[in-house]
Amino acid sequence: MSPRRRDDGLMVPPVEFGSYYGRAVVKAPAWHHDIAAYLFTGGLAAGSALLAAGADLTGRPALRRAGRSTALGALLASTYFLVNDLGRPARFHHMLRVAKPSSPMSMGTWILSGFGAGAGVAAAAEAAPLLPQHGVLGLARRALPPLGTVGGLAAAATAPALATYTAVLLADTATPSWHEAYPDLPFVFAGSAMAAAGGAGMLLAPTAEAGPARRLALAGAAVDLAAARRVEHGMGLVSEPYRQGRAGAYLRGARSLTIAGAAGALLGGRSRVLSALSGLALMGASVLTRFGVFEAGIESAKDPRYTVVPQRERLGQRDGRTALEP
Amino acid sequence: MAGPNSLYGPLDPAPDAGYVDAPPRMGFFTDTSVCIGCKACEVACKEWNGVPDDGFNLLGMSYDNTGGLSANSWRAVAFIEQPMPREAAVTAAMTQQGTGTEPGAAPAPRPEPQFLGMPTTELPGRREGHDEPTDFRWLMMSNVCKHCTHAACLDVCPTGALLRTEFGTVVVQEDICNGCGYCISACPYGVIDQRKGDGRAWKCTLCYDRIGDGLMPACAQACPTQSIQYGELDELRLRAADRVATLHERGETSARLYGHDPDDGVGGDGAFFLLLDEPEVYGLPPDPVVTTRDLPAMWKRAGLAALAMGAATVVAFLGRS
Amino acid sequence: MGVRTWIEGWPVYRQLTGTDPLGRGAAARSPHTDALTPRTETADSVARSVCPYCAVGCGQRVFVKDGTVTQIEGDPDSPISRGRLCPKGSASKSLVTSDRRQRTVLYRRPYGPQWEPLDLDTAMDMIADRVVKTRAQTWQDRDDAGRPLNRTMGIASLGGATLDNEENYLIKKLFTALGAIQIENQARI
Amino acid sequence: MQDLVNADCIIIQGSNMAEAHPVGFQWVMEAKARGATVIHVDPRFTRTSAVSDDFLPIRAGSDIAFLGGVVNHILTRGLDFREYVLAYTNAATIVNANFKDTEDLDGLFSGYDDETHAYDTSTWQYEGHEEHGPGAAESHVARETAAAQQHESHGRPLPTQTLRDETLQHPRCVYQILKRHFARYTPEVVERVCGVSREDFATVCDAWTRNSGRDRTTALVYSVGWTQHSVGVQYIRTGAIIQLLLGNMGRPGGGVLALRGHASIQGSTDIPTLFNLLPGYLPMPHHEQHETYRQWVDAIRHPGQKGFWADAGAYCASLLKAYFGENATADNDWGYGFLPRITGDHGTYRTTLDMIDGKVKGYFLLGQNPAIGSAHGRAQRLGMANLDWLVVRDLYLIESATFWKDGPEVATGEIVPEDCRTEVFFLPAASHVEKEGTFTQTQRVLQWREKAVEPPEDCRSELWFFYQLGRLVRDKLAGSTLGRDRAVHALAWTYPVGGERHDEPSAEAVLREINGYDVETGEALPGYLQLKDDGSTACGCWIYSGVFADGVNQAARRKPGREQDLTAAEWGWAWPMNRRIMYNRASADPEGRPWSARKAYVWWDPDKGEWTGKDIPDFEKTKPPTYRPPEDATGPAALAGDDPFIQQGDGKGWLFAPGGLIDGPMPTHYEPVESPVRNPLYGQQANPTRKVYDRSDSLLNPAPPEPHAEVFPYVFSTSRLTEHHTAGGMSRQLAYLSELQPEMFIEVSPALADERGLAHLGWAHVVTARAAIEARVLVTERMRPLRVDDRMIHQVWLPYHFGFAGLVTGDAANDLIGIALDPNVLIQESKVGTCDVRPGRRPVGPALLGYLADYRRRAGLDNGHHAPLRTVPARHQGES
Repeated sequence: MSPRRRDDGLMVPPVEFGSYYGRAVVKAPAWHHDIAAYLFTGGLAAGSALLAAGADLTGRPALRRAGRSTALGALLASTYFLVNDLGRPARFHHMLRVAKPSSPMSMGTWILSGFGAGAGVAAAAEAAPLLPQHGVLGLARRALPPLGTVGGLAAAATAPALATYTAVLLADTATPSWHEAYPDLPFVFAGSAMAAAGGAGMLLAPTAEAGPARRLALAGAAVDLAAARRVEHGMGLVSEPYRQGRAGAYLRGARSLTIAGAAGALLGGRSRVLSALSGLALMGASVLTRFGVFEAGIESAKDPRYTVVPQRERLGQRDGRTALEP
Repeated sequence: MAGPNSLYGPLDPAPDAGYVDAPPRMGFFTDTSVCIGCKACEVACKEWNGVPDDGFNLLGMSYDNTGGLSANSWRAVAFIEQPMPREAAVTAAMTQQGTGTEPGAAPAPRPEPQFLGMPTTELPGRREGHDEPTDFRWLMMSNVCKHCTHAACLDVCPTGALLRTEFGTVVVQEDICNGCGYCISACPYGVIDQRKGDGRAWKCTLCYDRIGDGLMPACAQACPTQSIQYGELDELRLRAADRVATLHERGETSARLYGHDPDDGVGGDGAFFLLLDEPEVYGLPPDPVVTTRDLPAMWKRAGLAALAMGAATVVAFLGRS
Repeated sequence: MGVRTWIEGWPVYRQLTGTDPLGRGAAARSPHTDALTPRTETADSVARSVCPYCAVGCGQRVFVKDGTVTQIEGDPDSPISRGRLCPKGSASKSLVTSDRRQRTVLYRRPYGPQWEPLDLDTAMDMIADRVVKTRAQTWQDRDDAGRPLNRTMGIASLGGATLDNEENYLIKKLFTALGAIQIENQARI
Repeated sequence: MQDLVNADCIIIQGSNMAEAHPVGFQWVMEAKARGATVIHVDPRFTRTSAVSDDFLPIRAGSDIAFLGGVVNHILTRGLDFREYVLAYTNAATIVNANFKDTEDLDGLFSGYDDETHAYDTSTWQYEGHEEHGPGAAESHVARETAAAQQHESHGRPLPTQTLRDETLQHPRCVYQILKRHFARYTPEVVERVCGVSREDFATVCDAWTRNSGRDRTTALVYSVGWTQHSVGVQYIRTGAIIQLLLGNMGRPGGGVLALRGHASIQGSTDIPTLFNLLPGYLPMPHHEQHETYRQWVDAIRHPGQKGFWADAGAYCASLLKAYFGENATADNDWGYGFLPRITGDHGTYRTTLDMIDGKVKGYFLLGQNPAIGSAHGRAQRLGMANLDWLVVRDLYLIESATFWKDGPEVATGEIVPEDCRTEVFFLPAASHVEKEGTFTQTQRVLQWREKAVEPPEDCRSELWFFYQLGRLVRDKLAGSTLGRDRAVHALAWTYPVGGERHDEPSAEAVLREINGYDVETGEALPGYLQLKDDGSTACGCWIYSGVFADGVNQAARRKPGREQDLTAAEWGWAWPMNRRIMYNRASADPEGRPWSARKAYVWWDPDKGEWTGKDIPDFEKTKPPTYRPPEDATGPAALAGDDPFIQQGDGKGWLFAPGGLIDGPMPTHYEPVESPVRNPLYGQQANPTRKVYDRSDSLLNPAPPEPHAEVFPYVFSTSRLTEHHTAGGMSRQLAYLSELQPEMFIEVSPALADERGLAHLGWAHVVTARAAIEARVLVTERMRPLRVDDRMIHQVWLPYHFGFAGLVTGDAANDLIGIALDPNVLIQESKVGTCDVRPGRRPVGPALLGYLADYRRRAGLDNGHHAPLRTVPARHQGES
């Protein structure tokens, strides 16, 4: 009965490595799914702001309106998720106590604040037509559109940073499968953001104006698929969590939806319905990608193998020993 | 004043954190070769810092019923029963009670809660004659926050709640922490932890209030055998080197230092150890590296991705329709 | 507070103007942190005591603030313990201040289903009555051979070994005068 | 304690010092750091073993065989410290011609009486002292009254002159007798009896002897792992014999260090709350032996004997003066007539059984928890459930206060609250920081505690409780003219009171009375040498006299250790006369010179003409080494200048004890009362003079040659964890300690886990004739089966801290333990017993009673059968 005996083979655990009663070495992230959701909404906001700005400059009012409102909605959702995930939500404003370049979250807070201001003004400008012709509000009615353009451009300027800093946010941890993925994660997130925003555009804007949205979505899908593949297969042991369990399922689902959505964007551009469906698929794909990456990281932190084995190998190479020689 | 080594490499952290004429860096040297596993450190710490209990769970990990460092255990004594050196300890029960982030989860559940704590070829009952006493070891180690030279928890904290003190130690400012949880996933040792119900992050402060008043940290003051030694880090490093030499002379060749080297992945620990086996056997990472070492590279990659995104957008608007 | 002090209290401002641009130390300190002082420093009084657990006799320092014990730690002056304590000794403050500690008299009447509160003086008087009564009932004056016994076999006592010498002295002195001889102690166990 | 750093080798046996005395253990670790060898001998691998140089697993209850082997190793190789042995021990003394050894009588010494199961010790005496040996009847009384405890401060009385053969060749000299007695304890025998390999054993013998002599010393450390046995006193005797033979007694880094387990357990015997003793180890008067004052005093001082014990008259008179003040006069023999008399065994276990029989009406529990902390817990609880009234004074609601509503017997239906008569008073006690007073720690050092705060609400000190109780009782009896109340009236019971409530008696005043004072002037006495037998001095405890010298509370001295040498003579106060190492005259050679520079401690300074050194000399300061007493001298004057053991009747260290011990002049291996094996050495299985209570509610598991021993095939032992204290009253109530060891568990070897199908962290239950308790299983290699007589003996271990009240709870290990006592001190054998171990949880409720009844039936105990004390040739030779 005793796994202590060598003869019954149980003596040796699956991968031979030392651990303390199999307990994790690093702590699994304490973050809840708010953060996974934020990864999506943040990306969506960023991409949409870019679309809106482009539409503004190229005279696509419907696409601009869709972009600006999506950006605002996603921004508000993001803020909610971020505050809700705090252990002490009432102290949200402490985020603005310091500005730490060494903290992606601190940088992100400032980026999000800047982006929020611009996106807010831009979205407000969409309300101009509703204002009266004359009087003080009349002035506002005439002043808002140009202000909106300025705000929109400001938001667009910070948007790429907003879409990609979240990759650094995850990578700048001791969570093995996140940290090791730092070279590719930003591209996964950028691609996912473009695809999602493009999808939103396809969903909300008339097909006549949605061309840029379709092209953005296609570009995003391509980048996303390419980068995700490197993350799921290119990092040896620590890629494993991206292929296993719930994380693996999410990411496989994401891939299928991305491909489907991209196909739709490529071929179904003329059809309002197909465009809408493809848009939804791409947004869904983006959601799944973010949750998949999030889950994979947590799993990698829970099992000491992903922490100990790579470090052993590193040591092994350094002192010219084989990694697992005890 | 911040310098080239602010994120990685040898560094005296207090001046780097803006302390003009800072006092000498203080730290712990935990010599596990004289630890008797009494856990006075755990209790003395809790009495002084008013840390809540960590739940009443028999873990079956030898005499370790704490299960590792957590928001409610700032010192935790590890127990490893070994028939001989360098046999890995595997599997154990998990704490059933939520008292902060789980100190760690067991791997794939095994058929029965069988003890693999001390693998051996034969059961003693079946052994012929008698085993040499030296065949069997019972290792004990009082684990604690490492107060890294390059502290990831401190680097990533977005509120400034985590603080480098003038003594070079790292503390959480409880009036500032808003429980964002970033520090928890950043720590390469799995030390700092979020307290359930409270929401904030907690860990060893090296008794900042006491040492500021010239007192010893509670755990070091209590430690009956001076397994936990407190003092100026430079002096402790010399003492530790001597101790290893002595042990090697006496044939205790498995003795080695952990976290003492300013050139290691975290720039050296403010709390370092003398171990009698590989670090992972005690639940320590064999070669920890502060995550922020790669931060510049990360920002670079993120920048590239951002540019790509901008470019893609422009391209998307070039075409007609 | 004025805008100026508010601005200067803002860590970001201190980062930009001070010695800690990365905001990891000097710039990020909070008022609470600057005000930290150990309880040992603010205590009203310190009593020099001895650990109540095992027989090593480790020295303890008992810090008191506003009439309550705020900290108990090893006494570095003790040549026996040199300021160190085991987990039990380190838990002495909990032992003394725990809210699980019973601080009032409880009484269980014969055949009673539960505890009842009782006033201390009444309890003492009742106990004295029972001592007198039991002693009278069970008194043995002489043995069969007429040799003096002067005792009662109706009253017994078992003491812990955490009693002070002075306490043991009075216990033995009183019981001896009362003729109670089954007076025992953990020392037998 | 600190002196351990002077040791070159430290042998720890019968003690888990690192876990039970962690802070004291710092001195062992420091000695080790300085190069000393540390060896741990114990049934299981503990936290002490973990940091020792060598660990030897030994079968519980076989220590005398092990130590006897060491004695044999020393004597057969002549490795003893001859000069020391000749001068300072009774090795050369000639013993009575009729003395017969266990080697001759198959496990019995000469003089065994089958009626009383006690020895007539006249044949054990030195040549020419025959008339001094107590007869069997007297020895019987001595056992009943645990008389050996009187000798804690000194050996048994004995005449001055003895016949000696300085060549040690005389066949009847102690040295030769000892050599013959231990000759059979060969390494092979040690291996057979203890399960210790010859190689391991050799390392210990070698380390011990190599590190003893002029230049080196070895310290021996033990705790209740030795005392709690039916042969406990002889365990310690064997250790003492080795330390005498190797010349380690009375020297720095040497000696036998008894680690006691409670803050003032030493004080509790010095100033006893024990039935058979009065303060300072004066015997409680016995109705036959001490009918008159003169008989009492003479029985102690033994007219014409050597040493300071000869002044007993002064100690006795002064104690009675302290008790009865001016009512103690020469005419009434200082009130000796007031004292109650003992008639036999009134020990705590006897008293418990008397409670069950309804003989005891009222019971005081003062910071003690017998429901969990005493052997045979069920008997304890059933006894308390049969009282008229019970007073429990403690900090927390312990099991002994709540047994009537949530004890195990309530579950089994043996105690029904509605039918339980016992009236219970729970009075909250003051904690150690809420009162002032002295503890006496394990090295006889008294340390004064200052009061930090007033006790809260109803909490009070014992000092308060007994002072006030005394006042109330005296008031209630004030009018009485009955003879029995004279002592109460006569009692000197006035003490100054203070504290916030103005009703707390002054502990300093009591300590002053303990120290003693001049009745005329009221001046505090400087020491016991000043005590008089004419009523001019009063002294509450003669050995503590000097603690208040010069009217100063010496126990309150706190000169920091770093400002003193290692002896730290100015920290607290040690009895006697602040001596830190007893018999330290032995640290110098007969001529008074240090044995070696390295081990210099106390020596004779010819120029000053006095003894001097690092400690207070435990010798008359100005008596030169050359002093030889005149023929007719008695008392201190009869001590020669080279008689270091000044409290011994002959001034020598006893390798052979002609008296004072009930079970023999030399240690002999007897099996524990409950043992799975037949005594491999003698026909006599267990201690033939042990104390047991032959009744059906105090059963003991059968041991060979009795049949059915196989029903309880395993050996169990119980002891402490660092994280808890005794019965848990001071630890299981605290979260910070409870979380560290949160559940009752049992440690078993992987082999036994296999054999019984026990799973790590699963449940198991342990069964004895008394009880069945359950615990979680810890499978660990720290438990090792041992091969004894080619048979595998499995040992299991349990902590005894758990009970049914507190933050964490569990079954009580003490419920398993039977009542079998050491004859010398009536301490129970709780360190070893036999049991059965089964997987799963125990039955609950009434089913448990049936389960136990079945075990008793199978063990042949259902008729209340007890094994005869003297082993009869077995009818059934059934056992393997």
